[in-house]
Amino acid sequence: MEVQEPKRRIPLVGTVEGVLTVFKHVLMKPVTVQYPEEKEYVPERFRFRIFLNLDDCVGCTLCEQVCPNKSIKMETVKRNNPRNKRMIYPDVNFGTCTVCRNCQEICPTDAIYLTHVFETSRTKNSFLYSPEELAMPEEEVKK
Amino acid sequence: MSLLSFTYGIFKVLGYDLATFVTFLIDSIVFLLVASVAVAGTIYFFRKYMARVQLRIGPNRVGKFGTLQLIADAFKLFGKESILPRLRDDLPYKVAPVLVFIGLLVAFSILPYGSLYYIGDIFISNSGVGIILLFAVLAIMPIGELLAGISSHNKYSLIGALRAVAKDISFEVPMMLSVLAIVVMASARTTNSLNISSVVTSELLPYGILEPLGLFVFFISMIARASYTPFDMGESESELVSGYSTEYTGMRFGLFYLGMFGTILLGSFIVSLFYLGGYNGPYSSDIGLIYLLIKAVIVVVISFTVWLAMPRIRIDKFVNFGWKYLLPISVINLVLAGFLTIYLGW
Amino acid sequence: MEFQPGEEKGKDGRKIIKVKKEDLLSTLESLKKKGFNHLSLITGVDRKDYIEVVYHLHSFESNEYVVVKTVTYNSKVPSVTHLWKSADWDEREEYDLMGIEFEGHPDLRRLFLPQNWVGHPLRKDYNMKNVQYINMDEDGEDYATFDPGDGW
Amino acid sequence: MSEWVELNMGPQHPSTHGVLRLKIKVEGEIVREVEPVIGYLHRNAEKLCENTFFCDNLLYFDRMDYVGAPGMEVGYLEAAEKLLGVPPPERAIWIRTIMAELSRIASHLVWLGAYGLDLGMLTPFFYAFDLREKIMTIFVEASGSRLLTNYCSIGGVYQDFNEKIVQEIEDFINIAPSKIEELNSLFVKNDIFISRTKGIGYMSKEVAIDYGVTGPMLRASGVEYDVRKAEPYLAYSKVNFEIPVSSKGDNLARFLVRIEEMRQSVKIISQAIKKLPDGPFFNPKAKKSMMIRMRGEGEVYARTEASKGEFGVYIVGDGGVKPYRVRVRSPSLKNLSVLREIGKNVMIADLVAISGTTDLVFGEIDR
Amino acid sequence: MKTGEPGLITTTLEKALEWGRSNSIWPLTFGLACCAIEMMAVQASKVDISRFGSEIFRSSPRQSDLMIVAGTVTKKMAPRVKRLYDEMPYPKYVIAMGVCVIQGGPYVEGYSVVLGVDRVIPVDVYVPGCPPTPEALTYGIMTLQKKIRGENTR
Repeated sequence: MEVQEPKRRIPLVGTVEGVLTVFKHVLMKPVTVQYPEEKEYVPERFRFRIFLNLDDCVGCTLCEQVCPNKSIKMETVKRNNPRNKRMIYPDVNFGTCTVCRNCQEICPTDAIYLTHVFETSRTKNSFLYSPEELAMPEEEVKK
Repeated sequence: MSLLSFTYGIFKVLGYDLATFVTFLIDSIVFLLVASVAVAGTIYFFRKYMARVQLRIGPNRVGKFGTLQLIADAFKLFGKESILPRLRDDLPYKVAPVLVFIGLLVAFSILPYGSLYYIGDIFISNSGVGIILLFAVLAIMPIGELLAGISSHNKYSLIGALRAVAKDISFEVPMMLSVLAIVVMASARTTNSLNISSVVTSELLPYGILEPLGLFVFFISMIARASYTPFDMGESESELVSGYSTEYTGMRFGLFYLGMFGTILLGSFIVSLFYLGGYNGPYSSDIGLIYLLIKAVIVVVISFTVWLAMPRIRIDKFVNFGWKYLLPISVINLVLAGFLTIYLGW
Repeated sequence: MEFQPGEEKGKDGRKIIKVKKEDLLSTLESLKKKGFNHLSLITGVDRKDYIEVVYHLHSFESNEYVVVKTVTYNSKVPSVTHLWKSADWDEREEYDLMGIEFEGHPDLRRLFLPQNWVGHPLRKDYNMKNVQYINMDEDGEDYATFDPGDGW
Repeated sequence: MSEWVELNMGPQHPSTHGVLRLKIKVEGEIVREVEPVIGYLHRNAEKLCENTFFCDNLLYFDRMDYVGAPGMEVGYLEAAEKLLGVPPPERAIWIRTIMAELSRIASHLVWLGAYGLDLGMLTPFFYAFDLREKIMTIFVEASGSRLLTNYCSIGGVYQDFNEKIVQEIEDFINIAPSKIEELNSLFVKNDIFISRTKGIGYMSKEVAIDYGVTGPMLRASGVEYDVRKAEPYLAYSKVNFEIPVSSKGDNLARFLVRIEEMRQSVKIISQAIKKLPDGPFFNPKAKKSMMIRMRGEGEVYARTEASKGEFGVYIVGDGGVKPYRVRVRSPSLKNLSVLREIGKNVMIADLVAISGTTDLVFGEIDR
Repeated sequence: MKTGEPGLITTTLEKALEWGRSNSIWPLTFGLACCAIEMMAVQASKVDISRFGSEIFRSSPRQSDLMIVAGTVTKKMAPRVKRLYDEMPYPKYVIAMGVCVIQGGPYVEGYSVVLGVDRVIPVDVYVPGCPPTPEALTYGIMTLQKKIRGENTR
């Protein structure tokens, strides 16, 4: 299919039409969602920060293996959990985590999962979250 | 009655010499402040208008509706480090932004702004050769741009300055010719056809209706003078980073920035004075200032919409356009104006 | 596995022509004459003791696809820039990352990495532990400095 | 003989769309020589792919053409699934078709907005991004991520389309044609835009073929070639669409071809969403626990029509869980290399306009 | 009042400057990779960074206050990033956007990637994510505003 070039018209007419098309948008409603005040609807599958359910984790190290950029390392935490005999839990380095959700996919007990929390900015380059911190809400994680 | 005599009336008790001095001093300061605020208001209006055209909201965090945004910008620009290029030409580099801004302010002070109830006619200088003075002052600004571009010792700045000059040369002549047509038309009705206020007062039917060609040429020239899209080849952001102002920081850049928007405001004042009937309005002549402001705002809105909707023209095409189209059109316009004036007596 | 010249069909159904390095240019020339005017891709595969060079050719007229394969033991292959201009950057890239020297290339410089980068990263024996710094000289051109210590 | 001035555009320059560096020699305003310098975003994707599982490699492909990530995923999976022997089920094929076409529109919209900025038009950028935001909503609804979706996975897709996604895609189909029309009219009606693009940056058919140019740039030079027709993959043989071609070969032709491609993509999506079959969306052979155990041997080359052109992936496997060698044929690299030819003897402003129509994405060029 | 203590006028001026700086952050048009598209989305209508007075993206480093390092910094690019940072006038701020810039992200094992832009230039705010959503970057800019005003930040 050959694309057609626009027909030659009287000079300036089309230009004025274009200017009017732009001007027309003044009357339309802005589409802006004012972020901090107005919270937008977040889709169910939206994924950002990783959370960990300490009680469900069985320490199988599958998430460590599947993580493509080695953001997940297993760490020993002294904690009374009968299902996790080896007492190893994942810690996540958010400085390299690409939220690819492979860990969530492969986790046999759904202990590690991604959530909607995205307000994770820091003024320091310290993003290594220990297993306990992974279970905390974002506001309480202070470094 | 005028602004000057109004102020003089207030300070009459001080005696003639002192009162005259104080009058001019106070009027100048007030005028400077008003002009700066008006230019800042234009920038704020542009940012809000641009946001609305682009389905956004625009600045709204500082003050009600973001009205203090420009003050925040000014504070920031004042507080910025001033970086001077090592290989600059010192004097021109420092003078250039000031030239642009001063030229703008002087041009503002030449225009008449109509009258308002008690104050009377508002003007600072009502020179007998106002039109010549106005365009002489307007011709200072490109010198500032050229100096800025050459003295920065930056290739982008240099190309930007050369483009700006090429652009200026190609629209100055048509612009002057179309203004000359105004003078020709006004000369039939007023004895002092070089005085801006008498030209505007004689303009009972707006000259824009009598000389649509002149309006077209002049409007395009004003866009080119203010150098925004489609004629912003001098500082074309996507090609030359920032053109002649690439190397400027802080308040020096702020002066260029103010100068650009100030020229838009000035241009819309001049267009509405010369072509849209200025402060002449249908009812009372006491609110001439309001008429003028309304017309100026309309022209400003048109200018901004053109800015936001147009791509940038190529410099050689613009030079062609200037010499091959604008110049003949303005000559035809001049001839037509003479014809209308002499034979039809309009 | 010994390299044998000949034809075969690949896993994806494409015709693969295996040629010796000496016959490469003549094969490609004759293919170009047959209408394969689009050189899609040049690939080097490091098989540890030799390097496989794979050419993907395509003809717009007959919509045919053919893969030409050759091997080189001294990482030198004749350049095909005179046949297809698109080979220019492909060969530079393969020289940069794989270390194949294309003999007769007009301007064989590194494409992605700085000019004096040490080693060719896509080789299997490239040591990823060696850290190289990059700096700029006065003209704004990059040069690499080799540093086995900790780096960026 | 006047002197040529060397001018260095980039790597940080508003018109270079990322980190392109153009070393140009100008004579006054006229560009006499262009030498693109690339590699400022060389992120070693090909090397890293060799050290990662087949399933994880999608990560690096997402980040190649980041403005249209699903299109890249499709390209990789075409090759990887042949190598691993896990073909996707019918429903996944159709879902991937929809995602690939959406990503083509998203990519062209980014290009359209950026091209407006290149020419100095401030506003179309915002309208284009406004429309693109609708696609991003679909992406985030389907995959959970806006830009780098990581949606397709080996043997199918990550999660099924639900009612809401189908509804949003239908909404998008309803509004998209009128919005595209409006965007198009903002450009082509404008006399200055026509003067900036018509007859500028002419590329002949022979030059295009010689330099290996593909995609919209090739079609704008008069070669009616599209991998979707020439070697159909996914569900493209089962939908009706046309290949836009132009014989003019200038900036305007490239512009119009891309606009027309967006329209055709909307057409494909509207057909695909009607034909979307029921059934599984995942090949059971590639289930979760198999993710890191899939092995592949042999070599496979698969090519797809990404938004920039022919995107080829060549994977060599040695029977391990990781690929032995991955080679990517990036369309933008070839499209950029022709700039040396068509960017000569034009003005600086035209160079910007020409490099705008090549639609560069550096994640894909430098990899 | 002892010498050396800031006086009333100085503190007021300082406060005013901080207020101005925090509300008028002009970013540099500097996109490196994937995150640049989200940076453009921040500028676009849906999120609209202009509400915070930051919509003026200056393309000359001389006129910008904020450098959003959006995308992987490779070793070839790092000297340029440094040079651009040096060209910016004080006070200048840097936001590291995306995990590539923070610690290398998915390319952490690559041979030509700088593992964190803070090895080249000082960084004020780190915004993790790959890429961070426009809202997340807006949150980062708000964090930077808080930092400029001297409020508590994490």
